[in-house]
Amino acid sequence: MIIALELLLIVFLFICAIGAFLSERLLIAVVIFMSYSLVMSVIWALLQSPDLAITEAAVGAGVSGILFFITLKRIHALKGTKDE
Amino acid sequence: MNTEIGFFKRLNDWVNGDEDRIFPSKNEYDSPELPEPPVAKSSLPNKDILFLSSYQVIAITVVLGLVFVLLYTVYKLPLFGVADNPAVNEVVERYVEKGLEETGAVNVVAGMILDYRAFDTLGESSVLLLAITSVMMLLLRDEKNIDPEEDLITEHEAVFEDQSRDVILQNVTTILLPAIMLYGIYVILNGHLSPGGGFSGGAILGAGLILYATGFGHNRVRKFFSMKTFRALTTTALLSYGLLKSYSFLLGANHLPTHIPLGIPGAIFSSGLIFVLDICVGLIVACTMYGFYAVFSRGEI
Amino acid sequence: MMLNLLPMITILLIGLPTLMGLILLSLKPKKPQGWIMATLITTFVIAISMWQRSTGGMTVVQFTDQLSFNFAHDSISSFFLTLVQLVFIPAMLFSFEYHNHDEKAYRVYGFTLLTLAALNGLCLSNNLLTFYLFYELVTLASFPLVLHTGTIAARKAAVVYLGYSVAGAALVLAGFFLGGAPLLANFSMGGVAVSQGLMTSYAWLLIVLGFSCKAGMFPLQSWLPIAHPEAPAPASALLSGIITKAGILGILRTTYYLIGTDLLIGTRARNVMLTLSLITVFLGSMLAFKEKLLKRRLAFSSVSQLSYVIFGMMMMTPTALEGAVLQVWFHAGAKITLFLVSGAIIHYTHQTQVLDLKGIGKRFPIVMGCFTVASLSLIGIPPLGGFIAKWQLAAGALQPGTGLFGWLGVVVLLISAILTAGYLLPIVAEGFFPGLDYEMPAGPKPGWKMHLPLLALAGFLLIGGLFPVFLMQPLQSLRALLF
Amino acid sequence: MNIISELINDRFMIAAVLLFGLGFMNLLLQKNLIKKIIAFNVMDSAIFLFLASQGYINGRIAPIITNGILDSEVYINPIPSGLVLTGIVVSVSVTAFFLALTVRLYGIYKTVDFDEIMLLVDKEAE
Amino acid sequence: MLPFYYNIPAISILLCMIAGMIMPLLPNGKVALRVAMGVSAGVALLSAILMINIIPVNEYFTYMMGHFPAPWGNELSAGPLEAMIAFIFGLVMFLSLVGGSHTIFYDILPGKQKMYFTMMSMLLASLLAMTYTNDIFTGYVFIEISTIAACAIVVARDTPKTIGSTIRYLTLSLLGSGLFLIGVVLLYCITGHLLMPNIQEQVLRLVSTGLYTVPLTVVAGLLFSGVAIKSALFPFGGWLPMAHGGATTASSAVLSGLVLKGYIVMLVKIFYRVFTIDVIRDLNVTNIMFACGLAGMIYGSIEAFREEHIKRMLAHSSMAQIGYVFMGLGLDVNLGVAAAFLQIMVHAFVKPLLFLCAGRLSEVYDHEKSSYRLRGSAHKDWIAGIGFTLGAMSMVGIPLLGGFTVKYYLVTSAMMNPAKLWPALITLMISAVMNALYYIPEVIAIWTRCELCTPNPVDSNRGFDWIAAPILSAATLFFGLNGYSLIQLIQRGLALL
Repeated sequence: MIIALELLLIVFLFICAIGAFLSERLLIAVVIFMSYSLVMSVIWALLQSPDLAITEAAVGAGVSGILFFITLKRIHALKGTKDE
Repeated sequence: MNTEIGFFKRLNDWVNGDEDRIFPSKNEYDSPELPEPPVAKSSLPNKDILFLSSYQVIAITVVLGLVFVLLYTVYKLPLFGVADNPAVNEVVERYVEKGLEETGAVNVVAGMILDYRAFDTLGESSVLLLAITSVMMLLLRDEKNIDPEEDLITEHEAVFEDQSRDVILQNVTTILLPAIMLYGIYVILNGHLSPGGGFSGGAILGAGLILYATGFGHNRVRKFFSMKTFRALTTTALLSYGLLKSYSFLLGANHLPTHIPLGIPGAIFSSGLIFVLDICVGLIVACTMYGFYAVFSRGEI
Repeated sequence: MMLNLLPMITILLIGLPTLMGLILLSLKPKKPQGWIMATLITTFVIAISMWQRSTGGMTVVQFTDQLSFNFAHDSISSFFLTLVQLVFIPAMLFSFEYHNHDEKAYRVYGFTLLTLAALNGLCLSNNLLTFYLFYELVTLASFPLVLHTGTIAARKAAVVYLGYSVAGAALVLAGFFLGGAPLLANFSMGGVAVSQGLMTSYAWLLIVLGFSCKAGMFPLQSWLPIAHPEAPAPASALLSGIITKAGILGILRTTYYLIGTDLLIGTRARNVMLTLSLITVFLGSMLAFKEKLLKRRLAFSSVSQLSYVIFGMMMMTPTALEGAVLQVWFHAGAKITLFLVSGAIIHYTHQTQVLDLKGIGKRFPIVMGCFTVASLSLIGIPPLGGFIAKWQLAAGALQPGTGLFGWLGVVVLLISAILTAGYLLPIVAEGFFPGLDYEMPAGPKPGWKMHLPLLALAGFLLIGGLFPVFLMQPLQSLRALLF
Repeated sequence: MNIISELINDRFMIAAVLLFGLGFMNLLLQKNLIKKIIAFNVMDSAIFLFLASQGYINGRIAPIITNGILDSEVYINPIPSGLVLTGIVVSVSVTAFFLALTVRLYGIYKTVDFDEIMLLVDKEAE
Repeated sequence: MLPFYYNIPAISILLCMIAGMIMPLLPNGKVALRVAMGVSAGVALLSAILMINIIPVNEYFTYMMGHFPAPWGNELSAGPLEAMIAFIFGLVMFLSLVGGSHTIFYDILPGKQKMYFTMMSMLLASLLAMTYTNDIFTGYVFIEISTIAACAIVVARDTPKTIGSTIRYLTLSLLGSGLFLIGVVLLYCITGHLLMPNIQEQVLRLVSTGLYTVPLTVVAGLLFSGVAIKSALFPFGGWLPMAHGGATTASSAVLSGLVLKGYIVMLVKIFYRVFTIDVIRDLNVTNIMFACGLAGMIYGSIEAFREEHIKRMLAHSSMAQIGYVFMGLGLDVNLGVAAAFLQIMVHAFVKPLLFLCAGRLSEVYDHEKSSYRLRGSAHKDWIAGIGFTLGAMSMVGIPLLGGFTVKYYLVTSAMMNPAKLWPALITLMISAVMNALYYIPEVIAIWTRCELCTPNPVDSNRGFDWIAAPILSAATLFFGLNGYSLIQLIQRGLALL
């Protein structure tokens, strides 16, 4: 049962990673990457390392997400500019 | 600000993302014209694309070879989750069984990274210092880092920030901020007792500050968190961290007692240095994270 | 008492020209001629006073028990040392007039003096490491001479010269490293006869090939015809007259003073060298024969003449060695004369092509007379010096036990002599007998600064041919020691 | 045991290796700097996943001694967690640095395409 | 209570880190420069004391960072070799700061000078830590520190070119770090230790039992390729010329002279103390090193020959010199490794000498760097001219200078391994000729007087930055004269690793 859940999460990981690389708009890519971090933190919670879970949630989804967003704003990629 | 717009109107605007709310036009407030997002200066010539394609082929082959080698290695490695893999040895035993009495930390991981292997962690904190320093080196506004369009936009947003503040965001901030800060402080202070610790707690604190800045504007933050404060706080925390660790390193290496009480395991004020170090790390991380945000968004703190 | 004399002469012979050259390069005095001449004459007197005296070694720096910096003065040293001082004086005197309108002349003088210092160090060095150091220094000091005019062609030529020299030096270094212990020792008569098997002969081959690059032997000869036309005439005279002899000295030292002949006779390496030298003798003469540019023609002739020397050394018979040393002396004299003459012609008529030299003899009779003497000596007509050298070479080649190469060598020498006559005498003939319809163009005439050196060199060739005893006597004692 | 069950058993390590390869390849091939940074983060977290999965042992709990049991048979291996914590900090710092460079380069060249930037930089006079 | 000199490694590392931390509190850049210079000089002094204490008795010791011994806590380990390397790192850092100080204040904005010196101190700390560490994960952390600091000191000059080259540098460094990290992780997975001696006994056990041979090979390959990318070995060296050529003088000197070497020192330490060199030779890693080294020597020389910009030319020649180091390591002979270390030391002095003198010469004509525009600059600044000439001669391999000693020992050790003798010899000679072909015209160019060029007026307040060139030249001469006795010291140090 738990194994099935873990496999599901791994599949999510792959979907997120590939989606982040294939997405047209940078905003979407960043959002997908944040969800990737969240899935990763769940996996670490399952792997009995709560420290990592908390840190990853705070950093991957929190801080680096914010950094990415500000960068996108600075490079005018928030409002519909396509990435070539 | 514009109080004549009723709450439902504003909620409606906010839900279907009216442009004017985000970038007010000139007639509404006397703020400079917003420039168009500039376009790329040049485009890629064709010959380079050919070159790149060969480069791509090489890269893909290299990576595939690497992945196959690693998969084969994994096939050779010990199985997942079995108790008798080489990594489980006397080191782990001592960390788990003696860790409590040697470091006083209930959370073995905290005890390990802050006492057993503290040198790595010292390096890690100085990595943070290096990161924020290099980011400031790149993004602080000065005569070499000037972009009039960017300045125009920033100025525009400053006007916007002062005049049309998003009330929902402000209210949410007012409600959430104390909880966030409290949680961050809790995580920091309980670093040696429960999961988390200085780093994640500091990240939470920093996130709280960032939320406050987005809600109420940098100027409000700068009232109590200026460049001077930032520099003083970061440097002091980092310095005390480094000096304390140097103290314990040198004494420990010379087999001298450090005279730091470990306290009762499980109490808040326990586990000697780890408690203090956690606070230092928390401060460093919080300042660094907010510093990242401020420098990125405005080129100043 | 020789031993405590050695440091002084070393310091004087190397230090004095270095100091003088550096002073010239840094201070750029207006009238340096007197000082330069004083320096040259001093060194000349010292060299003469040391004639044929041999001293023990003098260690300067001791790196390891084997590697050291070591100077000594022996018979071969004095042969080359005296020759160097002897030819530098006329060349320098000549260049005073040649460069009289050149405000950058101080550069030529300075680097010439530095080259002289490096060459003296080369002659005095007592093991291969020291020799290698001064060999590199010779290259570095003579490189700016080729570069002097600063034109595009000159720059190209200079880089080519540098590349060939450094490549040769690298070969020497490789052989030096390969040879190991026997090559680290000090030079000693007859060499250290301890065989390291094949490796020794291959190391020897590498080293000799490297040195022969400086001496312009076949596979690596093509820098000479490129570098000589670009350098100013006195510089190219020194290049092909003396600086090429640095390679000769290196081959001599390695062959007779490090490895020893009895290890090398009959090895494949020696046969390779003999073949290459003979090929070069023939090839050089042929190329010179069909070359139209005067200085290039002379350069090709240097290629062929220097390989006489290499051939003589490779025969490894006493007489051939004598011939080689004599050839070193008389080729130096003759070739420097020829280049100086070409320099005089270029300086006063700006003619570089052979065909434009019609009637030059009527215009500059003394200059062309010296040219004639030098050509005859180069061809090997008695009673001039070149004849004795070639005679000794042939005699040495025909000594018993030399086998096929002896005969082959003599034949090639004869053919090459005929070719030499073929490419030098027409210039003389055209120069003196332009035909009736020739009217002499007016123009400035060379002054005493050009005539005196040429006459001195021609006289030297003549005297050397008439009374060779002052060279033969020491050579007899040398062969007695070497063989 | 047969191959399928082994694959399932080593799921985390295999996933980590594949993600590592994915991140590595995109770090090499992506032209867009932002996506390069995402790729770098994916690569690092894949390595961390590998490390953490090495520390896990079936049926054991996180090494936080709350109920006073001091037996190493009960808890998982704490070392990988510590190493990964350090690693995460490093990777977020590098991310910030990289993003700052991106912002500056955009300010100069108005593009975030790595190859275009490289061409323009090589054309730069200096 | 240990004798004092046991504490020197830890003290010097912590000193640099704390100096880097207090930099932001200092009033201005000049003070920060003085602090950084004092720290690096202090490191050199301490390391000298360490050398004096342990070289005569030939002692190798480990030092625990904290209260816990080997398998549990972090450790440092030091011996004669580490002491020598640390001494050179401190000294050369000091001299580079002294020699480059004037250019630093010209190139870098006043607001950023303190940050620049933070980076420099942290860089020195990371180099020392990489030299002294006894723990591979600490090694990884400090590799990351040095990566960020190195990129930052390149970008500190803040021109478009430096920023662009920095992002290339950073990307490749991240690849290298990733490979190195996964190597460390795999090593931990199969041995269960992070301290070098403990890993070593596990590794020897694994080798004897034949268990996990494949992961062991993969680990060695990953660690090597990670370090190779960061130290610009041939196929991965594309980032080096622009990064080193564009940075300010002191940064280029430190990067080419020290940073590239720090990674190699750590790699050698890992190979000796973790795998033992025999295992590495069985795993054929040394052959790859040898091949890459030879290729790098040729490639770097050719590129430098085609380069016009003088600092980029020097950077290309650094690639070639790194090739020398890896060739020596790949020769499978202990003397070869010693020769590689000698090359590391000599090049650590010669390349900063060349960079500093090139910087000063380029200041003569308004910071022009193309060698054509440098004509005659040596006459305006003859100290730098003589320094550059000496450095170039050492690169060409004139006896009495350091470069010749290195070549001599490289070939001598190559002769002990006939299989690799001829490729090594031929490549060495080719690269020597190429060196001469691009250094000597440069020297001629700087000494050729140029009437048309109008030099800048020499400003009076240059301070003492001329003092660096003579000292570095003296060091080059010292290596040329005493390198032969030094090699024994290096071999004794290697035997202790």
